[in-house]
Amino acid sequence: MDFNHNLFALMPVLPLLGWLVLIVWGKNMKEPTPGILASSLVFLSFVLAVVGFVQVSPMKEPLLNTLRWDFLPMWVSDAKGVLVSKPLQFGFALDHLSSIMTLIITGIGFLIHVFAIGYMHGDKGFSRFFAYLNFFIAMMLILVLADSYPVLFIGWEGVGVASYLLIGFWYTDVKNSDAARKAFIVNRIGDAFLMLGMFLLFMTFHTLNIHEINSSFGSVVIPNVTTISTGIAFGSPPLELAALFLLLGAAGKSAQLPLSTWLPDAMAGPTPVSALIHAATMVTAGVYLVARSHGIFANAPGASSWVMWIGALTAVYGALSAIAQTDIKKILAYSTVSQLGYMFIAVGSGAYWVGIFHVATHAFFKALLFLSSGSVIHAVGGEQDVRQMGGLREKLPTTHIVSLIGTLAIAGIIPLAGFFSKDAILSSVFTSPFGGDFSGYAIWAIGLIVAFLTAGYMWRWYSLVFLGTYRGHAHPHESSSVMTVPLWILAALSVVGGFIGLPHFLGKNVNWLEGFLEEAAPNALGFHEIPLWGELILIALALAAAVGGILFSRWIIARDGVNSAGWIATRFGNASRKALFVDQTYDIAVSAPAKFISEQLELADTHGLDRGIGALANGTAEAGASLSVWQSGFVRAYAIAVLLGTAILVGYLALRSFA
Amino acid sequence: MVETQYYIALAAILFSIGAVGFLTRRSAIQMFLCVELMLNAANLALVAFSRAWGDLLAQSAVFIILTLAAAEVAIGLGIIVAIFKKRPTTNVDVLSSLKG
Amino acid sequence: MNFVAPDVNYYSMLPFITVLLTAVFATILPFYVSRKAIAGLSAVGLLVALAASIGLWNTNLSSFYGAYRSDNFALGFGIVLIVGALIAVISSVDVAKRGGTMQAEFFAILLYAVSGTMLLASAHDLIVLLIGFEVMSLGVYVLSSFQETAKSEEAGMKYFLLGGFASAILIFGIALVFGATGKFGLEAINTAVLSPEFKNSSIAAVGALFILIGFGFKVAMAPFHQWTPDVYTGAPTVVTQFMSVAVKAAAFAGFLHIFGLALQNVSGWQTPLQFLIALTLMIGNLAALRQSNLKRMLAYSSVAHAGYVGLAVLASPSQGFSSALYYLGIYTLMNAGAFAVLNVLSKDDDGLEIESLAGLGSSKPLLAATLTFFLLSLAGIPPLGGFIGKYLIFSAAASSGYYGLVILAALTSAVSLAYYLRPIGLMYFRPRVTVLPDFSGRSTRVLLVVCAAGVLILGLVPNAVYGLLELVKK
Amino acid sequence: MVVFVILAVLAIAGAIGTISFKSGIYSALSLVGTLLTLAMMYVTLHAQFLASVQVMVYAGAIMVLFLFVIMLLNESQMSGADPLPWVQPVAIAGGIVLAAALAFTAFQFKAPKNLETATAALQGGTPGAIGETLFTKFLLPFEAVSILLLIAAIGAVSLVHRQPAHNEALETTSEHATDNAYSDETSSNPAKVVA
Repeated sequence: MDFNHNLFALMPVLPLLGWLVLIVWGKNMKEPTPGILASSLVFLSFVLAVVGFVQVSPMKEPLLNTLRWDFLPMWVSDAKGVLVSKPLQFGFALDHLSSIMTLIITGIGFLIHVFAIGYMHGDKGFSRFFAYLNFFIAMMLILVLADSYPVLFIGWEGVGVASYLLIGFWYTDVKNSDAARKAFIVNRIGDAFLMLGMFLLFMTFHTLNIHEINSSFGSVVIPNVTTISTGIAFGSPPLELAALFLLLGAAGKSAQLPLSTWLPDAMAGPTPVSALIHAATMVTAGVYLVARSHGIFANAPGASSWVMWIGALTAVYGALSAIAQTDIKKILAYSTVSQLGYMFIAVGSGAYWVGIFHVATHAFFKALLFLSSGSVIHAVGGEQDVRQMGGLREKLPTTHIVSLIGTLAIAGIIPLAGFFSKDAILSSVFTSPFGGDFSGYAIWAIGLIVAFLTAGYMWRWYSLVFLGTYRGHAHPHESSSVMTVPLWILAALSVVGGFIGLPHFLGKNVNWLEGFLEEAAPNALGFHEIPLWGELILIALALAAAVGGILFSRWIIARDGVNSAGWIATRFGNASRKALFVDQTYDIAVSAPAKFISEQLELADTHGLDRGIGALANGTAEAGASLSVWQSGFVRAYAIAVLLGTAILVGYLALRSFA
Repeated sequence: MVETQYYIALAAILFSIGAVGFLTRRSAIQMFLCVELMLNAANLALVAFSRAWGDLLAQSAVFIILTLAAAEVAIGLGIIVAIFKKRPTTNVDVLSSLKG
Repeated sequence: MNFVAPDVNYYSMLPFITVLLTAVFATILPFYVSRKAIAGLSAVGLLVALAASIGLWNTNLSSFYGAYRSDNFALGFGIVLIVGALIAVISSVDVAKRGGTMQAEFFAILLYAVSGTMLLASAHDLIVLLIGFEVMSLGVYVLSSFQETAKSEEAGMKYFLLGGFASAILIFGIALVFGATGKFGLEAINTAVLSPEFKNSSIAAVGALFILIGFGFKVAMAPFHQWTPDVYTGAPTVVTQFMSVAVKAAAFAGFLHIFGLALQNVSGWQTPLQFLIALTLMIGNLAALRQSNLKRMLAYSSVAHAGYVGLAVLASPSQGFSSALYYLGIYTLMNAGAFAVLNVLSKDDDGLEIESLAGLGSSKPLLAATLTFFLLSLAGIPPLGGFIGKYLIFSAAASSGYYGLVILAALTSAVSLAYYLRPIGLMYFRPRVTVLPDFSGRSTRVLLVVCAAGVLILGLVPNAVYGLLELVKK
Repeated sequence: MVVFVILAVLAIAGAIGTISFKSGIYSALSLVGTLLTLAMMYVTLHAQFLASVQVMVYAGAIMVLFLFVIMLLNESQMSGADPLPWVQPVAIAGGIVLAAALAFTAFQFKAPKNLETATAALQGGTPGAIGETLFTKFLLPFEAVSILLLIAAIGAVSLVHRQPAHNEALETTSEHATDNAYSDETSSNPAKVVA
């Protein structure tokens, strides 16, 4: 083994070390030592990620591998059908795809760590916070470096634990720990499906090594793949089913419908957490999972079109929800849900590099926006209601500039990062081989509408916070440089980040990212070709949607004033019948069930003895009551269950032998 | 000679009677008597099967089960008496504070 | 009359005999020495038996014409049982001040019960198995009613009456299986079932069903589980700890032996068992959600875990046996560990309100951290052992084709997180409300750390141990 | 067949008596009746040794113990209304289903051997024949059952020797006062506390 080539395996070890040190000795450290320690360890990981990136980039055989020990026992039938043991090894692998992810995680992670040194200043749990953050980085790195699904699953659950701990970080508020629990449990439901997907994959491929599975598609002909022409095509049933299970797992982690309700609540955590976990990294794990399993999804067109549709619906849902929010972080949270939907559209269309492209650009500008919000919240004394802000342009000049950059980037204004990735998504779904012609165009149209809405609500966010006059009562002041420097770096990335994936018409080899990921996450076969003028029209439309969104939003705000408490309910509703219709649909189709489920989950937490049962569905409350009637404490009531159980089972056997 | 089936059917009936009695009696002692009845039904079945197979093992097993029943009785009556010291009733319905 | 000399090989029974002799000493010696010494003696005896079990590994000895076997399966279960008993003995020492369970006979009866469980795990003969089952049961009946409190007595009485009822059903089942096959030996029964002369399949099926019910009762499968929460709550906590791990493990050993070796080719019990498992998974997890007492919540959680291990009984023996053994080994560490924490934190044997755990994370970091470990492992969060155990069992059941049940098990296990997380959230996310007593002495603290380390190691390097188990049954 | 029918009717009558008499004594006496009929049935099944054991151990010893306890506790009637009135009809219905299903299964039994030859192999179930089996092929159960008796004896003793959950003060006093574990602290403690 070449030590240099296995250096990358230290990446998760360093922050894990930091976690251990901070958990054990953190209490004795003086601020800001824990923050500096944690940040520097993450920075070292970032250096390792860069080294790994440099090693991987020129490689054609794009895999660095580290194997440690026989991890999971597994049985495989050999040629004679005899079960033989073939243990799965606990291994890390670095390829182009995971290299990109490690750069994002450690890079953004480092910036957010630094920001948090300032943001968490004076907090009682300062060292605890950095311990959790380090733990999160370690788990996230395990997730992306894993070379097999079970190892990935460890990281997958680990980030869930970290997210749970961090959402509930400010535990004095009961709401926070409820939100933490809800997030973990909803995630776990997705995880259960991921596990089932793993079983199915093992049964189909006799291995759980991701790279073996992906490469097996080159040699093994999977039966029953109908040719992809029109309408919905299906791969072999176990493959489709496994892909669907993986999709559900991914949907839980990435807050896609119907498992999306937890993410907005998760904003209860400290803002750096929202930026790091619930915008930049953890929530993109679902997208990563689909891209990582590209072999499976590329050969499961049915599941892939599901991915696209779920993504599209989530994108609309998130965008519509974001319009009406008044909490500075909730707007961004719903925006994240919406953008994650965008990424799902990309990976569902079979253009895996595009999904990762958007993961990267989104990480830049969304982390930037969240950290700016943090800076704003910090400045105005903890106020989070945008109606109590405004006019912060002069008072927080730095924050204002970077926020504007972030807003324009996410809105998709040329030449900022968001423009390129969004355009890549729209054009890839337009030409996608999956889902047939209709789906492709329909989702493209939805994407365009979402782009319009995104620009609209983000402009609203920006102008309510920074334009006009200050409506609150605090004395805003600019944050310290430990907080503003990360903002500048992220802003710079948001400006230039898009150039790693320039559109095709600019030249053959200008798209660096697609070429880079060609081996690790190749596109699915069968994208349509569109002519240059078609591509230009698509780009023009996307740009028009973004600009239109901003202008529309400006017009509404100019007309209605910044105090838009009843913005969507009354004025906007009166102004546009069409929007009113969407609003109602949103209420009926999305908000009500989402609210219902979240209420049930909250009921589970708050209702003392009856807790929990209500969590699952309305009817289970009665089931709970009948359970306690059943468990009445009387011996004879228990014995009758035994007798009846026996009688029914024996009766069943007797009847069966009759037949 | 009477066929084995009849013995087994008789054992089945005795077993079921014991099971019903276990549920309908409220006194711990009487419930316990019903368990003894069920054990005897099992013994009868074993003895009948022993004859059907011509195998003395089953009869030896009955001998073991008899001992087992005796041990169970020692413990069971011990528990009943111990509880009776504090609560002068063998009514099991009184013992229903643990529930839910 | 040609007298056949009995085939006796005491060497193969070394762990069993060690435990038995320790039990006898623990019966006699209290006349002369203090009970601390008895506790020490019991621990030493168990450790010797542990060493003997390890020493016999891979020797595959048998005795009494194969009625008693020390194959790796039995030895593995023996180790699990001894560890479970050892944890109970160590936990009992620190709470002696609380009273009730440190009566001298406690150790004697506990050790007899352990010998019963070991007999149950090693027996390859229905009657021997039955005796082991009864020795274990009688011991536990007495232990449950060991305290002179209303709750303990109620627990003992309920357990005894229902247990006697279930035993009678089990014995009737054994009679029917003998009637169908003419054999008591487990392998002999399977041979008889497979032979062309086998004609009593319906009798065998009903017999199998009755045995299923008897064991289903003992391992707490719904709808035969109802005694579990009551008895687990009422019995002294140390006894509950022992019952929830050792008794369950031993009952599963017998369960697996009978259905994996003797009755695997009898049809008719598989479908009912699937229903029982499905019911168990749902009831155990749903009911645990609504508990406010940690002891009772753990009782329902142990019902739910019976459902998970039940999947291993359905799976083919080649995978089912070893995965169940591995799971129960981890389960012993994590569940007994959780009970050990509960034990030292409660002021009496009525358990602990979950609410009162609030703020434990800062006031008693070690206890809170280990409890968190155990609960997360019980919930099946990787990389802790509980996850690997579940994974192995689920994959064993899935490869035998029980997809529906595996999906149900995975979903219910996701739901189970809700109740496992609640104590954790309270410990770390809420300020302290109640001041809890802390009975933990050094031995318990060491025990907790060892258990937590075991849970972690079995999760991180599963193959190191599991590799040894893979050959427990061909 | 006639003998069988008579014995069967007697056994069932005894069983029904056991479960329907309100009084514990009558109930136990009915069970004794059933046990004795079963003993006679064992004789017809060529299990002489078991028949005598059944009479001596079961009807003789175990049931006497039962009667002894019933009379000791001297409880005449269950007081109060049945809190679970629904159990009885459900139990009877369940019992009938169980009995029917089991009896149905019983008649599906196909004799594995010729009954005459099989019976001959039993050697009448004499003590000698049983003893030989017990000490050779059945030695392990025979030895193991002694553990059962041991635990039963110790368990029964400890049940009457239980101590109440008591507080720490009493406990520490007793730790100092006694050096063997079997000493009965519950009774001796108050005196020592006073002393």
